This record gives sequence, C-alpha cells and structure tokens, in this order.
Amino acid sequence: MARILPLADAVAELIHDGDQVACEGFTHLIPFAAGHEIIRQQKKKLTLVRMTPDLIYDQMIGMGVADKLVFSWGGNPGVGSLHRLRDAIERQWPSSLMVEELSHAGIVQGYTAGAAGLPFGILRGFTGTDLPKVNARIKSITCPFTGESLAAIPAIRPDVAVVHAQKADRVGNVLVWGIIGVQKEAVLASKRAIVTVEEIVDRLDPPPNACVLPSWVVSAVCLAPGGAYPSYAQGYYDRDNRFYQLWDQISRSREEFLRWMKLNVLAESGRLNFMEKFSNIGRMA
Amino acid sequence: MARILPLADAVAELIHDGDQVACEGFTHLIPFAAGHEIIRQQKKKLTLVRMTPDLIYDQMIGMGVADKLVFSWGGNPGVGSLHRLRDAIERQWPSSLMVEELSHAGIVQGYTAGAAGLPFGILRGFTGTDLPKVNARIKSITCPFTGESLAAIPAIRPDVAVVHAQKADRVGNVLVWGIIGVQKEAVLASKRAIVTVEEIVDRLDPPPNACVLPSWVVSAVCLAPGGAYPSYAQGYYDRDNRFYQLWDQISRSREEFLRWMKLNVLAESGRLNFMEKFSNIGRMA
Amino acid sequence: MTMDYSADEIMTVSAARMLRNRTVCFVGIGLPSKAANLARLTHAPELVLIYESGPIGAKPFILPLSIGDGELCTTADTTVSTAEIFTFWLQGGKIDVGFLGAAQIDRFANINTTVIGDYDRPVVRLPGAGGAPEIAGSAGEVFIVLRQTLKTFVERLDFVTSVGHGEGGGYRRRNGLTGGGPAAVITDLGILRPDPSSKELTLTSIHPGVTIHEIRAVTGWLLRVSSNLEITPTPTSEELSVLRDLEQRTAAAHGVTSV
Amino acid sequence: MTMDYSADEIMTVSAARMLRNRTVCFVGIGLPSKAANLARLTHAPELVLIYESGPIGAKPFILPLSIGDGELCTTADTTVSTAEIFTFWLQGGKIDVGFLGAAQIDRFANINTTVIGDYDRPVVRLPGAGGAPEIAGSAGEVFIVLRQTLKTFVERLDFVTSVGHGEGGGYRRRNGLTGGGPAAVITDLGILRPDPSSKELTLTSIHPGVTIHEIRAVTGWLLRVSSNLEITPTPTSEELSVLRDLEQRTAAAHGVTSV
Repeated sequence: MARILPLADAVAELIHDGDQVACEGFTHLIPFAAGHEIIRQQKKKLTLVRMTPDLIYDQMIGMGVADKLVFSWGGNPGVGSLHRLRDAIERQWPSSLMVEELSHAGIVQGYTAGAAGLPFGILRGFTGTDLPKVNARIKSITCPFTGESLAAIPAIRPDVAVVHAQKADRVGNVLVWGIIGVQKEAVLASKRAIVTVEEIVDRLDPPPNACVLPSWVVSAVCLAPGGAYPSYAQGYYDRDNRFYQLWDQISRSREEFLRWMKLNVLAESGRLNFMEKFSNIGRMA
Repeated sequence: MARILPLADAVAELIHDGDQVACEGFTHLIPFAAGHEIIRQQKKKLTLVRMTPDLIYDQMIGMGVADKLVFSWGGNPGVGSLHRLRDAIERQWPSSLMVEELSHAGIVQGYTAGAAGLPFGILRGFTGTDLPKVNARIKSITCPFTGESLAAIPAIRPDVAVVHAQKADRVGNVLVWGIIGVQKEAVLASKRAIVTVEEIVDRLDPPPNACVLPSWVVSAVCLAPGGAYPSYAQGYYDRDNRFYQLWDQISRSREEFLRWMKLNVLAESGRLNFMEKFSNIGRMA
Repeated sequence: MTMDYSADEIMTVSAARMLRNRTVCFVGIGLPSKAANLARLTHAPELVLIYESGPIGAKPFILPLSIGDGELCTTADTTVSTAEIFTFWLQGGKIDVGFLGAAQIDRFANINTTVIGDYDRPVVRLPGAGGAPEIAGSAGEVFIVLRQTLKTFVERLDFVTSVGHGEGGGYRRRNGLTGGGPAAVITDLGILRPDPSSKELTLTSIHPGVTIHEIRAVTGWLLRVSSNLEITPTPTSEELSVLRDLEQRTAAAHGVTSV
Repeated sequence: MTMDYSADEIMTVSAARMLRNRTVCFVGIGLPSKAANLARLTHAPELVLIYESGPIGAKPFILPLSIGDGELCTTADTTVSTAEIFTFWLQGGKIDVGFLGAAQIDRFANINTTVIGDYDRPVVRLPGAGGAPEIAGSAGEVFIVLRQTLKTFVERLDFVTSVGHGEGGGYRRRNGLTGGGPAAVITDLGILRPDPSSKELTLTSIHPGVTIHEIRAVTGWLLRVSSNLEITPTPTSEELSVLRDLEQRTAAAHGVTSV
C-alpha cells in the first residue's frame, strides 16, 4: 500500500544514485516538482527514461544528475531544441551523456512488455531506418505463423517511475485523467513508484473505467499542488506556454541556466517563488 | 462512418454464411438481440469466436448456425453446463462442431494482435498444459534477448464483430462502460462491426478517457433497447440471473429447447414477448 | 459458543482463512468467490479482489452469480478491460494469490477443467480453461478449493488444463513458471499442502470428525499424511453467521441458493 | 477577389487541400497540425484528427503549441493512452493519412529528424524519431510538409529516421511496410509527388511566381519535373482568412506567433 509522504522524503528514500528513473508525462502532468526535488538532492548517475524528455529533463541533465538517457523525442514542444540536452550530447557539458534512442512506438512496447511481465515486445517498426544501427537493443523476430519479420524491443523495467496525477484518496489510490500518456504502463513496469498529486481527497469517485492506480502499486503519494507546473494538470491549471518559450532563452547559455536553477530550484522556496509568479498556480500553491 | 440501420438489415447485409463472427461481451452487454437475429436469418457455417460462449452461443449452436467454435470458457456462469454446446460436441447434434480452444489470456492475445495489426501475440502461458496438444495454433517463440520460451498465438481477425453498448450518438460514435471485456479489441480486430445500443442520443458526453468506439470503426449502429437481455446493460437493467438458471432446464432436452426457440426467437415478436415478461425491460422496449 | 456447521461450511471457512489481509487475490467464480468474500467480511477487510472480467478492488455485498455481475463493477476501485486484467495485472506479476476451483485434481495439484474422457470424444465436456492456466502460472501462490471425491481427486487427469507442480519438485522453476504454484488445497474433508521438496500433496489438516481412512477412501492415489497432522479449527460463530448472512442475501437477490 | 499571401501561407493551404473530408489523419505538431486544422475549418469539416498524445477526433479552436495541449483532449471524441494510439490505431491500420514535417528529406522522401552530422558527434542534435517512423510505416498514405532549402532537400540524409520509399520503386512492398508511404511533399515553392514506378520525387505543381530554376537551386539533387507540371491554385480569400484567424487566435492564446 502507498504511503503518504512529503516529496523530499519519498525522493530521498526511493530514488538511489545509479537508478533507472522514468519521469513520465506526455506534455500533460509532467512531474516538475519531483524532478526539481531530484535536482535539489543532487542524485547522481541516473539513467533517465522517457518518451518525450522536455524541460524538466533538460534541467536535470544540465544539473548533472544523469549519465544516460533512454528516449524517443527530445525537444521543447512547439518551440525548438532542448539546449542543455544538446550541450550534453554535442559538447559533453556538464558531462557526457549516453543515449539510447527508440521511436515512440518502441518505448511504448518496452514499457508495455515491462508492465506485462514479458521480456520483450514486438512491433512493426524500424524497417529501413538507421535506428537499429545505433541501438543494438532493437532486434528482429520472425512470426512463427506467417514468417514475417517484426521488430523486438526488450522490456523497460525502471527502478522508479515518477508521475504526477490530479488526485489521490487517503489510502493512496490515484486518479489520472485527460491526456494520460504512458504513465500507467510506466508505473506498472517499475519496481517502485512515486506519484505527486494536486490534492488528496476523502473519496476519489472516479468515472467508470477511469485510469486509476490502486494504492498497492504505488510506493509513495506526495501532495504537490502545482506539481506539474509549467506543464499542466487538466481541471486545475493550464500549460504555461509562455514559460516554455522563455526557457528557450534561459537555457541557451550555461551561465544563465545555472543562475536560473539556483534562483528557482536550488534556493529555499525557489520553486514556490517560481510558481507564485503565475497567478493561476499561485492561487493553489 | 457507421450507418444507423435496423438490426435485421445490418445482419442481412454484414454477416454472410461461412463468416467468422465474434459476438463479444463478458457477462455484461451480451448481444442477445443480434444473436437472435442471426438465428432468425438462419445464417449457416459460421465460425463463432468468443472468450465466454454462454446462453446466446448455446442457442446459436443448438439452432445450427455454426460449424466451428473458437473459445476459452463455455458454460452457464454460476449455473453449470451449456447443454446445447455439450450436445453438439458430445453427440454431434444438430451437427458436428469443430472446436478450437484457448485460455482467456490466449484469446486476449489473439484479439489484441488482430487489433494491433500484428500477425501474432505473445504470452506466458500453456507451459505444461495439454492445450497445445489439441490446438496446433498454440506455438512457442524464443525471446531474442533472454532466450526464454514464450507462447505465441496467431492474430484473431473476425469478419464481423457484434457487440452491444449503452448508447450511440446520431453519427454513430458509441459509448461503452462498466465491465467492458474485450469488446473494443474485438471490434478493432474485425473487418466489420455491428453495434446494438440501448439508445441513440444527441450527444454522448463521455467521461474523460471513456471507452468510445468512433463511428468510423463501426459499420452499423442498430437501436435495440433491451438488446443485452437476459444479460444486462449497466445503468439500464440488471442481469436476469433467474433466467440463466431457468435456461439450465429449458436447454436440457432438444425438444424443450426447440419449442422455446420457436416461441421466443423464431416467432414474430418472439423476442419482444420474451422481454416483456420481465418488467425491468418491458418499460424500455 | 460453537455452532453446528456443514462440511461445505468448514471448507469455505478454511479456505477464507488462507487469505491474509492486504493481499491481492484473483478470484474464480463459485466456491473461490464465496471464500474470498467471506475473508473480506471477516479477518481481511482490506483484501483486494480482482475478477477476470475487469473489476479491481471489488467489494460485493451479495455474491455474484457470474464472473461479471454489475455488483462487481459498481463496488470496485476501477474496472479495466479483460485484456488489461490478463496482461498487466496477472501476467505482470501484481497478483499475490490466485483462487481456483477444479473438476479434477492430481497429486501434484495439476487441474482439469476441460473434459472427462477422451478430448475428441468426451464423456463430459466441461467449460474449459477460462483464466485458470495463467492464474495457476503467474499468481504468487495458488489456493484450490473443491469437494473431495473419487471423481475429483484422481490418479491421472483426463486433461491437464492448468499446471500446479507438474511432475513434482523443481518442475515450475525448470519450466520458467513465474508464480509459486499451489500452496494449499482446501476440501470439505481437510487441507492438503504440497510437500516442500517433492511437491506431492500431503494431508496437513483434517476437519473435526473426519478420519484419515475416510479421506483416503475418496482420494484416487495413496494420500500421504503429514507427521504433524493438525485438526482444522472449527468455524467460529462469527464466521458462520457472516457466511450464512452472505448466502441468504445472495439467495434473496438471485432467487436461488448460491453455488 | 484575390488576396496577397506569403510563401508559407500557400504551403499551408496547399497541404490542407490534400486532406479529403471524412478521412482519419494522424497529425504531427507544427506545420502539419496547422494545415490539418485549416482543412478541418474549411473543406473537410469531418476530418478526424488523431494526435499521438492520445486525443482521437480532436477539434481544437486554437492551434496546440505542444502535441498534448489540454485543448486537444477537451475537444476530442475520446482520449486514449499513448500506448493504445500507437498499437491499436496506428499500427492497427486505422489511419488514412499521416502528416509529417522533417529536418531533411531525400529524393525518395526518406526523412531525417535525428542528427545533422555524425550520430556519435553530431553538429546538431535534433529531437529524434518521436512517432514519425511508424507513422511513415503504417499510415495509409503520408504527406510531408516542410520549407524547401539546400539544408532540407539533400542528396544524402545524415540519418534515416523514417522511411519514405526507401531505395525506390517496390521497396516498401519488398520490406513488408504496410502503409502506402509518402504521396506528396508540400513546400513553400511547390508540390512534389513520387513517380508512380521509380518513386523518385517529381515536381508536379509549382506555386505561382516561382520558377523551376529557383526550385532546383534549393534542391540537393537534380530535381525531376513532371511533363504535366501544374501551377498551384492560389489560396482563396476564405482559406487565407480562416488561416489568419486561426493564427491570430493562437498567437493571442500562446503569446506568440505560431510556428
């Protein structure tokens, strides 16, 4: 059963240096608060897994918590590059970053196989592309019925999944809704799971067939209102598209990046001050 | 895009003699009205597919529409045997019935592979059981990463899926909720799909992340209030557990079975009279 | 105070007692469902019940007649597709306990629910596998509940539908079965557990008033008896009254006595 | 009445015109999303838009900045998991049209969105594959929209992220790719379509005021020109005003001009 823990305690206890960590969220519900806590605690040598590494992974990589990235699309959605990710890959700053690259459908199969207790997943994919040349973990397999060749991807089984959700009840059952991405697959594929939530309520009252993570597949539920900001939480606050554009400027130079991180993430109350600049979050934080 | 059609027209146009037909429904939302229409139209040589063949398949088999059954559990849930199914297998009445047998997890993989455009699905299953001895379509496959042996099942791709749902809108989008079984997988795996519904409404207004079948994956939507009876439709009427028990008596003898079918299925207004005996349906029909 | 009880009642109560609180139990319909709900209504209020039709965390007030009654869905924490139940929850290793019935069982707790007689010309065609093979394969441990007779406890199964301990000790590990396999078989006469090394079912507890001779007379092989044979504690009056209330509510709702 | 328009505008309008009403379109973010929504707001009101984040049947009133803006979910017929999008909807063969952008494209409409330069020591690390390889593999047909320059239309890709027509005619069938592959590439200068047999991209339509010489000057190989070369019809005033309204609404919402 999930324990209701302060976020700092959950990160300290459940994420260890060297772990494979999947902070998932497909544009929606990106676990920024948890990512900032990982940075503050100066975790090291993490393998970060995610379909769509975006600003929070850019920040984590720039602050040196990761030595490997497993991903399928790394950019600032609708804006452009992730400059810290590029700096790590192109110029090894702050250190070199190993990259293991798939497509979205490939990562989907990796998580799904992990969640389903299978050693691998199969898909129609990668034929004619250069991805198998740079990722030895893309293999092929022959259908025993038709003789067709398909791609095979090994299961992804992170040590820890980190996701954000709208709400949990007091025993730790979690309700996620809206664009749910691959969060459920990532949580079920992982050995441990940290879920930050906008609020903890007496009763979840989910709609029929909702995406619910039962308490007993979650390690820790952490109250973190505004925890997805500057991403969004459907029903709570909108995506701060302006900040995503602003990040393009902040992250272009190493100095400006470090300055911003010190002020808004490392400093006592940094994240709170960051969020309070924005009225739609300020009301909830 | 789905056409809104009378059930008799949809069955006449979309189901052909010799087709592979999957009338799905896991206890809930069993498409009895559609099954009765298939019997009335005296379809022949169908291959019937279903995880849990129950009373409607017992009736269809007893009336001679099928020459093959693909299934994983064939019984009267909570009551006992399907006597017409047993009579077909044990004593070839009304004719012989080929049987292709899997487990629930095996059929799940067959439908899922069919829906996912894959030639086969994989699962941990059948090790040490006699099922592969009697079903040559259960094969094994070796994981290219770990060397583990897993079971492989060919995709199931029915000609027609037949399901019942709570409601559709006027362009044919369908909302299913409650115990949703494998209906979505069966519809997406099939070449054509007939969906009977309790009601057709102006707006579906589904809850977030609901199980919706978009109009463009459905061939025909047919208004059939009470169409799942004596199974149930969550939010509309309960399962008639008494009828399931009564069926055990009706179906034990061939004569009593045929008498009941003539009166309640083949006769003009047979099904309507059958449903009207039961007040909770009578109000809606 | 002790109350009179039937052989079926001590079987159901003994099966219910196997289930620890806060475990996750994949429940077959019939006897397993009755025992699991009795456990939930007595010593294991936080027992998580999963039914193959899709409900996770079902808390039925009356016993379902089918594996997919509406009562299971409306009382569940959520309801997922049957496909997801088998892939993510069962095969994914999230199930602590699988709870099964059987038509035939052998000395290694392998199970037949497919046919009596020859497969191609069966004497009795049984319902078939359903979810049982993969529950038996993947659940952390498995409990089996059935009445003990010469028809059910057989020297040789007519068909192996679901594997228990296969051919004996080490079989599951050698064959890559991820779950632990059968941990106990609870009958109307006693409780059998696999020997730790040979995995052969051994009588470890006998219900009060039953003799070893009686049990051996309805077992199709020479049943081993534990040197530490216990006598099954009698059902408490609380267990019996909760069970009977549950059965009465169910009968009133379905118009029949429950299975 | 004709209105002035920009090269980007005729590109977007021409791309939008490719989409027939009542087809199902898997939409990439950026230019493809803009063109697909323009189509939906003009000649193809029943166009079904699917975004890889999960929304099916999205009808955004403003253009999403990201592939998972809330606007996509709240206006959709339903929203499924990203896993389901790729397995049941894309790989399952339910998508009529895939709509992609690109950083580099070659004469057979193969695409690079991974790196400029060497993979291990890239000059520019691009975002990567995302959903593109399987959209290019499985969609019924594929449209690609990008600005035409010497940097984008190259003789040889630095990296093949997504396959168009591979090495030419027959490649897709030989290699078991289920979808039809690229049917058109729409740029700010013209429209290129694969030759029916060789599959080499051929200029089939040129935008008004653009010369063949100009197009060849920004194409990294000797571009073939159709013997039936057409001149792209100019954007209508309705198309332009709907497009500009959409861009203005979007800019007001995001605080920027759209991509």
